[in-house]
Amino acid sequence: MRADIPAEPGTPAELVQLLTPEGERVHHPDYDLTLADDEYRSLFRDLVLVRRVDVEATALQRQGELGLWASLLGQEAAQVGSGRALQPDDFCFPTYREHGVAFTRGVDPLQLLALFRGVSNGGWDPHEHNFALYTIVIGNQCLHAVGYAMGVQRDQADTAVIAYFGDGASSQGDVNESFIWAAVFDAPVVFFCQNNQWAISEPLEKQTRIPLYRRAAGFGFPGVRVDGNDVLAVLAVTRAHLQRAREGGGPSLIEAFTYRMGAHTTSDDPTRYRLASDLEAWKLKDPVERLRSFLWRQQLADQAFFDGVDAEAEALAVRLRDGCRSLPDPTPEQIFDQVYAEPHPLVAQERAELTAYLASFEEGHR
Amino acid sequence: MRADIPAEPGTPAELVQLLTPEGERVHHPDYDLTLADDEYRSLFRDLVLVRRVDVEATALQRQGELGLWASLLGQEAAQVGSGRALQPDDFCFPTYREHGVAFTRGVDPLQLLALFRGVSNGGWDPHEHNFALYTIVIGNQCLHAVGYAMGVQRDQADTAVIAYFGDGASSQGDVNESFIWAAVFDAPVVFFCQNNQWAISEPLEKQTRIPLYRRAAGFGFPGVRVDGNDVLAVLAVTRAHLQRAREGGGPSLIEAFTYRMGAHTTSDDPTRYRLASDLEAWKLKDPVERLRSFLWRQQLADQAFFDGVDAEAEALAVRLRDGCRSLPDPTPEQIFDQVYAEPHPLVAQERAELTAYLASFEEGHR
Amino acid sequence: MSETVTLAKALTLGLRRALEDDPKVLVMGEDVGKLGGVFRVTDGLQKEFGESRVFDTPLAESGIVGTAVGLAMRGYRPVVEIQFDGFVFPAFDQIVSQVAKMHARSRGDVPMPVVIRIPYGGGIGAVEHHSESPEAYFAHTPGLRVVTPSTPADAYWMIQQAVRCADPVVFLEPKRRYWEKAPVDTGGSAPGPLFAGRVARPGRDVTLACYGPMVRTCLDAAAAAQQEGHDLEVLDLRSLSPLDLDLVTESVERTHRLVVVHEAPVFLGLGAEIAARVQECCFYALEAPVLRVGGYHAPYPPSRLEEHFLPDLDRVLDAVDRVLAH
Amino acid sequence: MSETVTLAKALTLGLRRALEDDPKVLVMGEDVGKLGGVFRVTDGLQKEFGESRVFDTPLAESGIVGTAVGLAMRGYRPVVEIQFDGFVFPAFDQIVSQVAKMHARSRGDVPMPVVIRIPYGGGIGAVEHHSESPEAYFAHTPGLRVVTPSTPADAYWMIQQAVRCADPVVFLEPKRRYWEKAPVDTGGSAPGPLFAGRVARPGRDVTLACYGPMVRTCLDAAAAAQQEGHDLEVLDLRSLSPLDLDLVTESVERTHRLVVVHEAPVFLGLGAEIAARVQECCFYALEAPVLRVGGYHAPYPPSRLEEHFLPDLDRVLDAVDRVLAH
Ligand SMILES: Cc1ncc(C[n+]2csc(CCOP(=O)(O)OP(=O)(O)O)c2C)c(N)n1
Ligand SMILES: Cc1ncc(C[n+]2csc(CCOP(=O)(O)OP(=O)(O)O)c2C)c(N)n1
Ligand SMILES: [Mg+2]
Ligand SMILES: [Mg+2]
Repeated sequence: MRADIPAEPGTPAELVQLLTPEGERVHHPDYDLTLADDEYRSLFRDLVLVRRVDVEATALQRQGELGLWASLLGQEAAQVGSGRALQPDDFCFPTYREHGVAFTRGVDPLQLLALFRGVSNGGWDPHEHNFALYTIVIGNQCLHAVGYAMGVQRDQADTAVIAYFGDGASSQGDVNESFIWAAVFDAPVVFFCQNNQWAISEPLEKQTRIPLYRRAAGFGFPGVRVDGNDVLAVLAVTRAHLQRAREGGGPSLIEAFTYRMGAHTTSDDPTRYRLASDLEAWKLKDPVERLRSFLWRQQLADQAFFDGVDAEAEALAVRLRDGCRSLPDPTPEQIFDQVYAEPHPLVAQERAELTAYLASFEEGHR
Repeated sequence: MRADIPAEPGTPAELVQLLTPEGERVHHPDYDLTLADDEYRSLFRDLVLVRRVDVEATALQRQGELGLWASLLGQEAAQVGSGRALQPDDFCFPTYREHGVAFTRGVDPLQLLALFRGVSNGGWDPHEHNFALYTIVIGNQCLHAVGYAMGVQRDQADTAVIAYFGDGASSQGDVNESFIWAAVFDAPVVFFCQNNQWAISEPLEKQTRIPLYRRAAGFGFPGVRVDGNDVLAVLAVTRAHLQRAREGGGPSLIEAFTYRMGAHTTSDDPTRYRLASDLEAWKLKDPVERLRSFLWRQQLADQAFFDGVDAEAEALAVRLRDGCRSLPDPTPEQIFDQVYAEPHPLVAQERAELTAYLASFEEGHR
Repeated sequence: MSETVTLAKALTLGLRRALEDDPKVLVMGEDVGKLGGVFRVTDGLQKEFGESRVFDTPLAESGIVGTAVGLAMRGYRPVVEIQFDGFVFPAFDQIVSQVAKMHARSRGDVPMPVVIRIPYGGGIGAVEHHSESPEAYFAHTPGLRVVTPSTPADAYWMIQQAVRCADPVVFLEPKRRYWEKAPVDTGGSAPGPLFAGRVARPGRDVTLACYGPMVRTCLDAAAAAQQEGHDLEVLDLRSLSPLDLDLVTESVERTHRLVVVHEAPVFLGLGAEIAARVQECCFYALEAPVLRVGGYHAPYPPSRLEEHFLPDLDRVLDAVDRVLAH
Repeated sequence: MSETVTLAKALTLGLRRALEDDPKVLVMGEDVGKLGGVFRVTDGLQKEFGESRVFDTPLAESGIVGTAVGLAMRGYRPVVEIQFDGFVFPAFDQIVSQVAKMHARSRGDVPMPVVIRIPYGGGIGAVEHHSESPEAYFAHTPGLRVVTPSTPADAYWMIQQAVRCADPVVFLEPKRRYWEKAPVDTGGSAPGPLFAGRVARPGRDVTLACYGPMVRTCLDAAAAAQQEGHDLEVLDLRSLSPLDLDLVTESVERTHRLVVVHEAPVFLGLGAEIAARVQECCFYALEAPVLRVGGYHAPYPPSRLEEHFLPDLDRVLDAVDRVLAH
């Protein structure tokens, strides 16, 4: 392991934090945030609901209802904080793990389940939510984000774009090219790296020898590292950088320093490559508990509120469970339906052949 | 154009220089060089010969003897300085313009002409000269260089690797990935960027908004900008960084700030996109004249020496001219000869068919 | 409104009209601005339409195609230029994983009206990586459309149709024919659909199916064969995906003999698919096996050998002799 | 020394022996170290051979293949793992522009003994980009060799032969068959050459040519056809480039009927080349057109549809019925 990657998130000067792991509000010279009481509560609600979605989806996968699930456990604050920083018109390019961001964009979690159940390769209309489809090929979406932002520039719209990616993704050519393009065209894009410190089994030092936020300086735009388990700090920092982008200040990179509490996906077995003690240490920094402590300390919420949120989460879970099981399977013809927007003879022919072939079974020809 | 790319090479602190454009020797706190008198002369000889190769090749292209030529005019110091910094065992990965480096590695310029004449896609044995084949697909070779350097590490050899690329190439995914790999594996590689300020018709600001040498810091290794028209500075800086690599210090990036005095290639017409006045300004920084002045000033060489070098250059030109014209065309069967190292039935069949087909003409069957 | 122009100039005119017709159309790539592209196909367009619609990009093909995807998502219609065939591969991932799949995976919500222009093929004495024929890679990829003009008139109309197409189109430009001139009627609208082939020369004895740079070669071969009393039909496929199979089978039903010609390596080149389909559809009509004339199973050779690598009149006629011998 | 192991385990054993036999052999890729790869094919190898010979790389496929090129130039024999089929495309440029051409352009001075392992194909209920069949892209590329085992025994030997091959080999692993078990005789040396197919089941009525994941499917189809009185011959091609054409033509000369089966889209899939060659070589022997059963011209669908996308026993038999109807 390289000596110069700090195992700890960094010096206080390096890491923006507004809420300590104990739930104490601290101040930062560059970023601050003033929220109404109900905004604090509503952030908490989102964190809890998003976690509940994740837990339920994991359970559904175990029960065989989903083919796979990529858990966001531990990354709720990074996702809710950044998602809530977006304006409705802002456009968002996720990876495959941004269930929390999706939630803040109004995407029904059931649509996420549809994807992981294998009934769809997409799931929602990107334009309805200003939230692109999940991208599985690591890094591809960062270039899409910059292109979209170049379109925004041409439209002279008051809109920012956010591109999500992981610590592992930072090694891909596409991600680095997207930095170059954004810098050269001064595109209104925020690159939001959730550094959860793992790319499947590979720890951060397989991707970089210095903190990732410093990558930005080499391309000529600002980079900042925020405590990714601190929803307030993430919200404040993301808001500031989105606003900067909207005002023509160009791109920036936010590294949300966090930790993947679960497995990479339900197919993964992290005991093969990491220490249980690591996980224990990070449990003390839990993003949900942190905000809960704050709400208690500041008397911004009472037991009734917490119970209400839990009940809401439970109701959501029930809806997802039932909804997932009754998601209709796509019909075989859907293989062909949208391959092209305009007619295509080969697709039409193959579609007709499959229909006839399937009919031959129904007619009992076989 | 972005305000923050300096049109000038940079502050003195930013640009390493050991010889002013007027040929005056200056000192730099971090890099110095002491050469024997004949070493200075030999550098000058290389500069002149390399330029002569280039001029002759351009002429041969005009006469239809070459399909294309990519001139290095203006970049002689960057190439000779860095090439002469290499130890025999060091391995070099060029682009398609490193004729000066090739010269320092003992590659016969005639072999370069063979490539541009279209009698070969390669031209020399990379292992004989520790000089890889030219790479045309922008950026590919930087990854090869890192891989080679990873092999050097495994061999525990006292060897460094140098990867050449251009300012335009700095935008390619491969080049940025090579930075990541080199940093992560601490590979003994020096990235040598000849920033000649143009990628065909595109000026530097289409690729970056800050000086390129600063890219390295974002990946966690040192970057330095050297006056690319100052052969002494280039030699000193490259030597230092190669030595650092050999000693286990890991990668570094050298940006040689220079200027493409000619067209991109003989197919290009730079009058369409750049000002003649720019060129005039750079003529005052000519790398060959600079060293000539120094030799005169310091009385390191006399007229007889200069005449001798000119005569040698002329002889070389004559040899190239004659040699180029009499380069044998490859035989059609060579299309198939080395496609695979081991036998391949389809290639064998196609080869036999072509032979038979060609024979059918000779036998007068057609 | 008929002008006699080169194929390259016809493309310029077609692109200009596409830019005029739709403000969402953008032209982007390496050196497409001031320089007008290394082949001058975009010459003058930046001057006329401004730097926001016609612009130079950083030197990174994945970036070019990847940002085009984003621009398309924002409602633009990017026409990207890949400088040479051999340089499309850094963009291959974005093309096959994103451009080709986006419409299907979004169930139609996100169309991808992106045109990827690629000068392709050999014959201009170029250095390595400048003479590739990558069409089969794209044609094998569901979700893409692949077309290639062979005449100035087709170039002029097909580029406009490609820009208007709601699907992604890989637009292959036969670079060795850039300088060939012919009259182009720039009035009215496109004479026919984009995804259909045409009979370039009617004939009775053997069908030659070809496209792009090989159309001229096959027409020359047909003229030569005429002297020897053979009447060859030449089909210019124009669209490689979808393939205008009806055109081919209709012709083969008449001639009973087919030779497919392209520059790309024969092994898994377009000729393979055409042969496979024709032997299936015209099993009883064929009087000889479908033969293929194409590049060899070898990297494109140094230019001094390209005349041996590229199918020429003689190699086409040799195959014609062979199908006629059956 | 016969062990009954899964195909995945057979690969592990084969790789281990390759690492033992030659100190220049390296294994590299994403998660191949501690984790042993997402399919555990490299399980235990890092522990046994150390981090310098078996190592995790940054998450960048072009980087993986590009550095493998450099390592090969330095005299190593890198075996790189691409995690899934859909993630080979970022490396496509290095593969077609560098790996495939290096030996030819250097006129033999720079061999490229690189093995690119790719788990490929569908059938495991995976999400997008995890079920691709990219073999035609590689087989169309001169300079590459492409092979794919279908049994544990072949997996064990073929991976070792691929590592020893002086040329670059794209080594496609049928991921849905990773967990199928069979005895492997690990003693002695490889029972046959790497670049040859084999008769997986002899038969007289129709030839089924297939490879990788489809071999099991075709054997099942043959067993079912047997019940109906049809005796099918199943050819496991094993090598897709070069193609063992003699094996196919010899079989077709006997059966007079051929069906080619693969998961990749039919259009320009391997079946196209096989059909094209067989109709040429066996023009008079064929009693029916060569038919192809394969994927559709559509992106790989969501997993709940894959059973309809993938050729199965019924679709194979349907094609058999059709060739027999001629
Ligand atoms: C191009 C590509 N290569 C490999 C993979 C397989 N893969 C899926 S996720 C992953 C690790 C990603 O790590 P990171 O970017 O840190 O994101 P995280 O999963 O931690 O959220 C890998 C290697 C992929 N999806 N795409
Ligand atoms: C991948 C790729 N894309 C495009 C090209 C075409 N091309 C050749 S040289 C060049 C410009 C290179 O500029 P730079 O890296 O600055 O090197 P220079 O030519 O100035 O030495 C371009 C775009 C190429 N060779 N490879
Ligand atoms: Mg991660
Ligand atoms: Mg340059």
